[in-house]
Amino acid sequence: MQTRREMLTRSATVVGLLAAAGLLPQTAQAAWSQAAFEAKSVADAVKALGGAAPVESRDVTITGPDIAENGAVVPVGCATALPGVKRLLLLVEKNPSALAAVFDITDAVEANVNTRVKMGQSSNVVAVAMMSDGKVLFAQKEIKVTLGGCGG
Amino acid sequence: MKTFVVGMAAMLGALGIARAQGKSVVEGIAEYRKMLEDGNPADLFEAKGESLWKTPRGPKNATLEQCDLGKGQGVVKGAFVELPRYFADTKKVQDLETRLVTCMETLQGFNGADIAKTPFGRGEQANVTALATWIAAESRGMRFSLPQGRVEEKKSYEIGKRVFFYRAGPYDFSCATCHGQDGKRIRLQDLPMLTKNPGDGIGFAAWPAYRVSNGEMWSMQLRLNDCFRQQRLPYPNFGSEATIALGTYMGVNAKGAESIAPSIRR
Amino acid sequence: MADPMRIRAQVAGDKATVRVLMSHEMETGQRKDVAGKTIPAWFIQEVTAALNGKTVMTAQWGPSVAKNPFLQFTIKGAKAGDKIAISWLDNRGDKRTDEAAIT
Amino acid sequence: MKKPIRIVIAAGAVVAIIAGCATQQAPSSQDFDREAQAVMKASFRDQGIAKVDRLDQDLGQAACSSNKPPSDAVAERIMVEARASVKWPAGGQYFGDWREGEKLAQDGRGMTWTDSSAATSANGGSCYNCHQISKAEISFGTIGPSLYNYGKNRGVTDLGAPAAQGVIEYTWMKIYNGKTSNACSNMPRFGHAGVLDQKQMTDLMALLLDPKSPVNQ
Repeated sequence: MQTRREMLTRSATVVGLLAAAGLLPQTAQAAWSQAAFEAKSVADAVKALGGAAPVESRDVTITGPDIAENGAVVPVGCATALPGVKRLLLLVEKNPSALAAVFDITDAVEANVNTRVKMGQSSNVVAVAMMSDGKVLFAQKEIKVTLGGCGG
Repeated sequence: MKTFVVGMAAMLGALGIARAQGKSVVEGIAEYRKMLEDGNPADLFEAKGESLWKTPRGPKNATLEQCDLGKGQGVVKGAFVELPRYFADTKKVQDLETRLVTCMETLQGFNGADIAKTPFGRGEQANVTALATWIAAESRGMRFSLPQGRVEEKKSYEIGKRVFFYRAGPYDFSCATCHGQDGKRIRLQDLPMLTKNPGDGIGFAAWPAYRVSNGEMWSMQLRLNDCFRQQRLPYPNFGSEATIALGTYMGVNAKGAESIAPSIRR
Repeated sequence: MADPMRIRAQVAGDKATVRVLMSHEMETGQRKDVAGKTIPAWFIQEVTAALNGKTVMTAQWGPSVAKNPFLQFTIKGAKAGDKIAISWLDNRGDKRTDEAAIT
Repeated sequence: MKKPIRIVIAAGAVVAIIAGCATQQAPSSQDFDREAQAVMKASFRDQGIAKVDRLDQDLGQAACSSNKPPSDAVAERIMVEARASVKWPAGGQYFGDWREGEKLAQDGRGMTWTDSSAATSANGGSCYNCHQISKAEISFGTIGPSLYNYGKNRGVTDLGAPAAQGVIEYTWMKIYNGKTSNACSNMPRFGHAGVLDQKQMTDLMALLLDPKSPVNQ
């Protein structure tokens, strides 16, 4: 996707270069894909990010517990050994907005990220890999939640 | 907080099954808890606490580095596993948090009574929690050994024991109702048996702890405060003698238990 | 100002595993306070990771990332002493950058 | 404190003092008892519906406030007084709706300082906190005994049968005031303390005893 704003203040040179090239968004918020984060379904979120219809693939792995004691904090991870990964996505199917996180992968990092998400209820959690050849691959796992993490 | 029990029950009820993907629920939850241990957000509070200790603050613009936590001025390592203990300057048995407030008052010029009145998680009270988190972390892996050599320390234990067994309120609960027997649980929560050493990193040896359920750092004073809330008793004042005595009782009982504080709890 | 992050970066072979904890409410905008008023959304939207000043990964987050977020990833070709910097920017425009040396 | 401190409390001493029975006991222990009372009073304040008068103990609470059980005589007195306190359901209507009973059993709310009302309608029964009840609920506590198949195990097949009457009355007493059968029962006295009203208790009765309740499947 488009070049993202460089947030390190000491990288002023880089920022200057980006601005000169007309690649720097007007505001930081402009770089945030609002439509994708407002999408209600996994497919809509991927579409909003410019991806094709996702295809289930064994080459993508989703990690997480089978059961989460508390939906407020659910450890999840997304990985693939395939070359040419552009982006990794983590989504929670039954959350009010499905998309939780988007990671733009470079050659300098492995296509393997872990974070923690909130889950309102038991749901499929989906890991998506958007590839440089345009393919969109996904893996999913059901995580049961004993206590919802989005309420009071 | 109050929706916790209801919510948890409703969700588990909705699952309607005793096993999730081949593992028992208990095994599944143990796996979940294990996953959270690497990357305990208590680390954030620990870092904040260390910085608060070393940064000049308050009306006197002083650091806390001269604070005596019981092992001499400025000695932090090992202090946590010997508290509560008697302090000659205040002529009181103090727990970690009340001792910190004393130091914030004497060294930094804060008003201790104001801090005590501040709700948990706010203002200087949040700083006390962060400081306690760091100080506890500095004794991680050490074993509890509260001094009981002084009359005041023995008295604190005896009072604490009586507070522990004190039954009152609309539900007739005491601390002992839930924590006086081995191997019991509330819903799926294991209850530490606190009238003896409950084991390494269990009960008194696990707090302060990061609470996953609300994303808050809970000190021992707040842990006890919420126990009394759930006992349906009135509100224990911050640093009250009853809460400190309970700390002495649990801490002395935990003699030899390894401290894992700050831990992560559901 | 936001509290500092905790960054741990450890080398194993020619890779470094980076673990980051950030201090942030990550308020969803869907909860109500005791008075029944909606608590406004407040969450980290963008995260950048840089190795010795060069961006190696960026991320966009929504409000369903958990409070006090945790992030783990692996950098290739990193060695002890290299500097890893993490920055975040939230929907209010607050930001924070912290740096740590890989050990 | 000049006297040597006795760490070990003489058995029954605490209870005897509180119960007002003059017996010989270690003076230091008495001092601690008195002091602990004073410490409790000085350490708490009112918050919301939870006022400091909740610290006042009745006989049953005071006598069960140590690691030693009360004497047989005191225990007997507590149980006799508890039985006398029980109010029986109006018109002998012991049974409500087990579905409502299940909801109450699941509901752990009530009577804390974060609850806005102490009215019975704001309270649950907290039953699953301590008991297994219906088989479907896997998240149950173990402080109390399992109540799964409570009615079935006691041979209750017809709520109107004379043979069931004894179990029905016992169960009502247990919910109303558990001290009727165990002086230091861990269970809240739901009826006696005004935590649950008569209707709510009949719903719990149905949950436990109705042959149609999931508890008895």
